[in-house]
Amino acid sequence: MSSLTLTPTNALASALNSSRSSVAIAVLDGLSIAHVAARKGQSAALAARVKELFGVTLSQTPRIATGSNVSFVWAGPDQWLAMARADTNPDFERDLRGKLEGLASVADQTDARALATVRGPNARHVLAKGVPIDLHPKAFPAGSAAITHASHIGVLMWLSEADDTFTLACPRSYASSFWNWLTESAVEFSPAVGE
Amino acid sequence: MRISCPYCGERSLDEYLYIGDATVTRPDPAGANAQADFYKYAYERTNPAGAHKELWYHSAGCHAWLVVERDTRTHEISSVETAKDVALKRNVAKGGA
Amino acid sequence: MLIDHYSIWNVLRQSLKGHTGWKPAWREPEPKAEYDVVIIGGGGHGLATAYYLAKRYGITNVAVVEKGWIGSGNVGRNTTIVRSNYMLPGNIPFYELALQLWEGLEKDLNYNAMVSQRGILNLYHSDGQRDAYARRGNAMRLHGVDAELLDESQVQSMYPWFDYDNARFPIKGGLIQRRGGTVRHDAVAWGYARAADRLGVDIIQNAEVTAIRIENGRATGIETKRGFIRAKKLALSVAGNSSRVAAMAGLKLPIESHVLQAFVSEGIKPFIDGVVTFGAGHFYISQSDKGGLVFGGDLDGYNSYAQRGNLPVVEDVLEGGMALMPRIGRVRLLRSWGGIMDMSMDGSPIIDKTPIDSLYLNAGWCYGGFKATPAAGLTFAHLIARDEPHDTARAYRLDRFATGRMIDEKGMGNQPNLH
Amino acid sequence: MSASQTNRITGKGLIDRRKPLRFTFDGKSYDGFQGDTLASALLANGVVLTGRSFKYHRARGILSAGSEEPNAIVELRAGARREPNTRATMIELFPGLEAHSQNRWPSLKYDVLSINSLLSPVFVAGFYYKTFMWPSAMWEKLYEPMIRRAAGLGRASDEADPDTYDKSNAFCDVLVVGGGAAGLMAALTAGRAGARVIVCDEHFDLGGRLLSETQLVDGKPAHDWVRAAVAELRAMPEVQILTRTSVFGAYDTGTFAAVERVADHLPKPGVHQPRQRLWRIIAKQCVLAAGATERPIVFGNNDLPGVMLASAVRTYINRFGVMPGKTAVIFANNDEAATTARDLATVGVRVAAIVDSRPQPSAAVRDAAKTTGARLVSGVVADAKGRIAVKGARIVPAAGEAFDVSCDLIAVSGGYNPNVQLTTHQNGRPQWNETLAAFLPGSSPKGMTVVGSAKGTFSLPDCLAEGAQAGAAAATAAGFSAHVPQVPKAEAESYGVVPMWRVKEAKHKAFVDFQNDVAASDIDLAEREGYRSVEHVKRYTTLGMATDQGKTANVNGLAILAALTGKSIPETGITSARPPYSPVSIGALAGHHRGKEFKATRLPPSYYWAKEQGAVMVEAGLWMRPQYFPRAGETDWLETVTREVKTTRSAAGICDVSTLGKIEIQGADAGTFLDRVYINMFSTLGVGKARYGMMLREDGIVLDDGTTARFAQDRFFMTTTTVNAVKVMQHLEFCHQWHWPELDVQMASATDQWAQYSVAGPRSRELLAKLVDAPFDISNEGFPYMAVAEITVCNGIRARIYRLSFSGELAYEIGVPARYGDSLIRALMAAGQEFGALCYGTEALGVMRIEKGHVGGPEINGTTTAADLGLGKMASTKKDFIGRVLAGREGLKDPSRPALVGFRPVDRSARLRSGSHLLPKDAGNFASNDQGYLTSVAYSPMNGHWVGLGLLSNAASRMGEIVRAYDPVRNGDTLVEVVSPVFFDPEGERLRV
Ligand SMILES: Cc1cc2nc3c(=O)[nH]c(=O)nc-3n(C[C@H](O)[C@H](O)[C@H](O)COP(=O)(O)OP(=O)(O)OC[C@H]3O[C@@H](n4cnc5c(N)ncnc54)[C@H](O)[C@@H]3O)c2cc1C
Ligand SMILES: NC(=O)c1ccc[n+]([C@@H]2O[C@H](COP(=O)([O-])OP(=O)(O)OC[C@H]3O[C@@H](n4cnc5c(N)ncnc54)[C@H](O)[C@@H]3O)[C@@H](O)[C@H]2O)c1
Ligand SMILES: Cc1cc2nc3c(=O)[nH]c(=O)nc-3n(C[C@H](O)[C@H](O)[C@H](O)COP(=O)(O)O)c2cc1C
Ligand SMILES: [Zn+2]
Repeated sequence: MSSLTLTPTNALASALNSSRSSVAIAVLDGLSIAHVAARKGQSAALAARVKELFGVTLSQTPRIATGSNVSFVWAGPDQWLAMARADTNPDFERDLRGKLEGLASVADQTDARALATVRGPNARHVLAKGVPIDLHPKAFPAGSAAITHASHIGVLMWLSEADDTFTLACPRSYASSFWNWLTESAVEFSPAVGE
Repeated sequence: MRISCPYCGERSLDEYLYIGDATVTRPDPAGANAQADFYKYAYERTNPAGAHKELWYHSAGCHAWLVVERDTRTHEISSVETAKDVALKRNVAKGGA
Repeated sequence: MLIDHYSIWNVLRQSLKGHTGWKPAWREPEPKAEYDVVIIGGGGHGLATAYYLAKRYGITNVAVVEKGWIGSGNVGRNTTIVRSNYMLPGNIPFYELALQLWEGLEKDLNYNAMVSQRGILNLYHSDGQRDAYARRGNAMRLHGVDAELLDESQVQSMYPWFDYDNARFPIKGGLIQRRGGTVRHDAVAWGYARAADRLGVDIIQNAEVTAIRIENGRATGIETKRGFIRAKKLALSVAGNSSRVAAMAGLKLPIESHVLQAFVSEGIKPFIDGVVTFGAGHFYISQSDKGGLVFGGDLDGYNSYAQRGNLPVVEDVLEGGMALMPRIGRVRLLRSWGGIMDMSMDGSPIIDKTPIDSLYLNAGWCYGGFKATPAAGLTFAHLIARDEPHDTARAYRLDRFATGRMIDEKGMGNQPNLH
Repeated sequence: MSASQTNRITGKGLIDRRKPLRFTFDGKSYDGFQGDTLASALLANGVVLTGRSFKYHRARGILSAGSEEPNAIVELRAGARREPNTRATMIELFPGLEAHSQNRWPSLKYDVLSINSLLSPVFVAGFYYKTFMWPSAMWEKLYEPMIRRAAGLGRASDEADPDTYDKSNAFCDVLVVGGGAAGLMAALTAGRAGARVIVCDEHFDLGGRLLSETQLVDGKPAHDWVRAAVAELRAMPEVQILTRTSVFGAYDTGTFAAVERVADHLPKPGVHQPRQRLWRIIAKQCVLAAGATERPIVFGNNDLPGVMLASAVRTYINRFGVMPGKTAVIFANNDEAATTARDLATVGVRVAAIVDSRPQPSAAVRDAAKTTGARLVSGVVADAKGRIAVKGARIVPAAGEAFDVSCDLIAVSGGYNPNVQLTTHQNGRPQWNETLAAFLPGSSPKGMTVVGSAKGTFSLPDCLAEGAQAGAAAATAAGFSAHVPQVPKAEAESYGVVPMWRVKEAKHKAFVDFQNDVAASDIDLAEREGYRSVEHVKRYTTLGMATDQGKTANVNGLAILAALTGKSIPETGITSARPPYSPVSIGALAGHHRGKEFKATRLPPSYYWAKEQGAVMVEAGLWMRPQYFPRAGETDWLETVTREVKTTRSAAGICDVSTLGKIEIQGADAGTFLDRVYINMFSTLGVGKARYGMMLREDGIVLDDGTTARFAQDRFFMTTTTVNAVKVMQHLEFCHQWHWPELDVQMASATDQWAQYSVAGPRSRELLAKLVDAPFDISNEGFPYMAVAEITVCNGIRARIYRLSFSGELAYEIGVPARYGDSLIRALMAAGQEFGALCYGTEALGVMRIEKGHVGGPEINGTTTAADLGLGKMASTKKDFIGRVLAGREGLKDPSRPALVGFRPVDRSARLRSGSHLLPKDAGNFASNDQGYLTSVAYSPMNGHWVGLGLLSNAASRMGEIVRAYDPVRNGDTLVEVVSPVFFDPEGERLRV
């Protein structure tokens, strides 16, 4: 048995340490994330299974749906990112793969993305500086999701159903540039930072 | 220019990549004139001034390939379908014939 | 008697008479019923072809048929860069021939097209890019063409104000061809037109070709907005519209038409001496003799005949500009425009006979055909006059895609918008 | 009031007299007020001469009061913020403003190059094309430098722009361009319906012409109505007002570009404030209410300071409270003469004469002449008199003798040109209207409605009504129910224009394009010389090509041309307007993306650790990767890299390879799918194994290579090269969705999910053994070459281990979830300490792959086939795959195609360089002897000399031959021997131990 232990680091937190300014945004950590893609011809069966297991109706459009302990955010045609708390779901991907056997392909994405949340009255102004989609509440109501880019960096984003919080997930390796953009965009509004 | 992705909604040009003509399809590699057919498939283009069916990739979005019909003189888009649907229909047509 | 010859003395003489004595640069003839050669397309290439047919091959019963005004196509909308810094054997001698013809152009045409050999510098930002430029420079040198590989300090001494300290992709050096430079684009069209006209060539404007007549597998003439014109030989030189015109003869070409935008800033006092291309983004620039920064970048990326572009590329190009030259932030963009180009499937041109008798094709110039103008004209004229390719243009065959002998400088394969 | 502001009118204007501002022009200090433009403040101070023209260096003053200004352009600010060619008419005054005139030496008043004006008979249009041809070498040496010294107007800053620029995306139902009467009414109407409205105006106040005129709206001064309208708009939550914002481009599908001058009216931007902001506006509907621009009349000396557009005269009086002269002559072909005369007279300017070029001056004009006491002349102003400012006008009446009138102001109106530019950005062609003598919008972009004077509707009540209608229609089209409201009352003005393009009685040069010094005689000359298309005239004379894009010149120019050719104006046509509508700073278009933020940066998991180690970083695409890890005492990179290679080959080396593209490929048909995209077989690959694969483009050229592992029957894990990761993903999705949608395949990018390290070298197994958790058997038997496994390391952290080798050593790749990447590199280094392990960078990686003859980016360069790279045998003959058929073309099978071989220098101490060309040993330096080139070279520590890979013609038969590696651009010429591309451990024994 190895005497060496590994400890995780958060990509945004690392970026935060080296970034130039702070903003009214927070790093979101502690989620287990898996990519779920329906197998050929299994969309309906998958939806039924997910409904049965998690009480969630998989959205066929860009939205997030939250069930008992698991959220499914649309991630492309017949694809979702399933998210759950990491502390209670350490083996999330494998569990899911087992549970969705034959119905979906599952791939771990827990580490593939860095997540940040943005909220407050100026959230939309901040995001508009890089996100080229309409975030007006009429066009992007609570629960909406989108795959797009922010200042040339790919993001999957959604607006929580519960409160007015945007979550943006960018590829992990882009975290530092993403953070620079976000802070620079927010700085005009004298924001505050949280974890 | 903005293209309506059937999945994601209307998005600006810079979310998409273009590959070209969607009226040519991969020939039968076992066909008698495979090399000539593949030459035509890979190289010869109608390149019309007017309606053009073409393949776009929603690279910054959902990664769907789309078949877009667009007027090359005005850039006006008349239809968007997913490449997958078009391909499935095409395959059915091929199989059915 | 109207004066024809251009010189400072005649200008001075005319200045005393209110410049009333100049002969028009070209006539406005009515089309004849038949010509030995009809060239479709009054761009740089078409006009140069006519000129060389008359001048070098003695064929003067020639018409150039242009749909709008001469020079309205890409010759009038390009970024004016001339160079012969190519890499592949099929290309270098050809573009070098062009450069040599540029060097003697003014005297040849008696028209000052302001050929300015102020040097073209291609920047590199990595060791890999450096070696690729070395490969190119060496190939040029083997062809007797000038090329020098510069290191960072040499580049710094030429352009001390590039972003060296804070660059995302630091400049490591550059490949320079000092004989490269710029030429005043419109003057090329006008100079060739005038010189061809003097040799008897008819320049027929506002005569869009709408059909090609083919009789027994042979092209015999064209339908135009100004009537039918019979031709013993018919030559296509319509740049971005090659597919459309070739389709009139039933041909499909290995070409797509794409839009490329170009930009000019407000006129400012000159500070950029040569032509510079950025190696870490799509941006290249020179400064015109009027003071405008003339620059460009990548294709818009989709088939288009609209002759105008869209916003994303505008931003992309100017991001490149600011990354390389942070001092131009407060200089203003004055105008942007687009040109429709034949993007060929390997990024190289086609100068060849077609499968149809007496129909000749000059096409596929992508965004590099301005610099080629004199050589394209000369070699195309040779092909038309002699029915066999000129030595330097032998590789530009129409069937090279079928045979697998592409001339692919960029290695992008059959995806035209990547060349 | 400041004593210097001699032309300030007491009690007039919308300036804030409580806020005096001090500024300098050409070093001299002046006073103005908040709400002034530089132009109005200069006029208030009696400054009339503001610049010199481009070519002839003629004296130039203020012509207009807007963005069309061709004359009064100055250098603004200094140092890093110096900004050339800025229109004085658009610069808002701020405290400490510093402006300089341009294009003059030594001073504005005494400009040496004004001698050019005397030479103007020589410097006509086309001058350069006819001269300077001899001797041709002199062009670059003498003539061109001379020309370039005189070129341009202002000077760009010498320093990097210190300000920041922002971009923002906006979406709306209705975009209203222009906040004049028509635009405000449209915005109010659409806003009241609940639509999301954005109103942009390039001026700092909304109101348009209403700020400049004395009209009444609903019985009150027009700007009261403006104030109320703006207040109402501001109170609407869905309405956004953007002043100081020019909409400069109309692009496809309702995309508009606008630039907001956020801080240009301040001495410098505030902390965290961008200087300007680029707006990308996506609008469902657009109401273009951009107004109209008055045009001058082409008469002699019409460029003299003191000649001013009549509408500008009224603006300076009414909006800025400035008297633009003491004695005025008005020259017009329409009823604007009347309004202008009244406004002048009201503030005490003597109107010496109204010269009306129409056959019959209208009642309005006759009336105005009477009330102002002006002499009414039916005729023309033939010439302005004066040298650097207007001193008088030479008037030629329709009947009778010419006579002179002294004056210091000539107010001209040649009629209005609707601002149709944005309707033409998508190739719309404006249409000539004979009655209005103007081009009106032809076809506009989809969703755009043009209203007000932009459409040729020149009377206020109609502008208001049209605005209201268009606002309602636009809101309705965007899905709202809107009502056309009662519009406020206003009196209709008369117009009655009758064209007067060119005063034939002019004795002096008569200018059409002021900034580019294009005179009517230049158009004559162009026409005579055969440049008869309007586009030829433009390019030959440069008419309309200056910074104002001929806003005041183009229509006059084409009308003059039409008269010369005998064609009608619509037959002659107009040149196209292109974006931008008015010039836009380059900084704004670049925004955030400059300097280090030019492109995003991707950091591999070991990045922060490597920085701590003092690694030298290198850009690899968007990635920043450690290039090598220098140690104290090492003198150059080669020494470091050599140590890294030697240590790896003798002990162990660790390299972060997380940047490789990684794709999870799953589904029942995943194997079949891979068979079709790779040239070799993958469906037969055993679970728990990996295989090297190569894929082609459809044209038969190699696209990429990499290893793919199989973790389950229906689950593969593909790796791609770092540079091609995105391209391969796109290709696979294309193949799946377009070619074979019937296959059951799902893909997910996992590039960022895994931190992956290569652990190579004879001690790598021992090293890894310290990390892997039991019961994993890492022995050679338990985990042989090309085996893969899902395991845990360091007490339960999930990991994937692959027995792969790029270096040719016994080697592994170990992947852990990326959040453990930083920790894992530290653990690996700690574990490796006892074996002398080190971390190596991309350089050593390259050296080892070259020693092993593995192909990389320089060989897979988009022009090579599998056979060229010596890998043709990998291609399966049992199946089809992408690229197979076209790879069979004769040209791609030609045996003379250069193919991969190795090279070593004959003189073992010689250095090799990539990019050297290969020539036969005794052949001359001619292209005909060119037989290939070196693709990759390295100093091989294992061989003790440089080695190279290269592509050489007829390579197969040339082993042992000596050829030249010729590198003239680096003065290199080295004899090399053709050898096998594998320089180290050719049997591959080391990697299987
Ligand atoms: C923005 C831009 C920048 C460029 N920059 C450079 C550069 O820096 N260096 C360089 O070397 N190259 C450059 N190029 C490419 C170069 O301009 C072209 O390759 C070259 O001008 C093409 O040849 P041409 O002059 O004959 O074409 P054109 O001038 O386009 O001539 C073709 C003519 O054919 C006419 N025509 C078309 N259809 C018909 C018809 N049916 N009937 C009659 N006439 C017809 C057209 O009206 C046109 O006048 C650039 C191109 C663009 C668009
Ligand atoms: N007497 C006459 O014959 C006559 C002639 C012309 C105009 N007028 C008067 O002019 C007014 C016309 O009203 P209107 O609303 O049509 O025009 P306007 O000139 O009042 O307003 C147009 C506004 O658009 C702005 N603008 C123009 N282009 C822009 C762009 N690209 N981006 C941002 N802003 C831009 C201008 O700054 C201006 O404020 C009326 O008051 C009318 O009475 C009268
Ligand atoms: C090298 C070059 C320099 C140019 N300089 C200017 C310029 O200084 N001012 C200007 O208005 N346009 C300039 N143009 C652009 C032309 O006005 C015009 O936009 C271009 O020729 C395309 O034609 P179009 O816009 O009529 O389609 C320039 C074009 C080129 C090719
Ligand atoms: Zn999509």
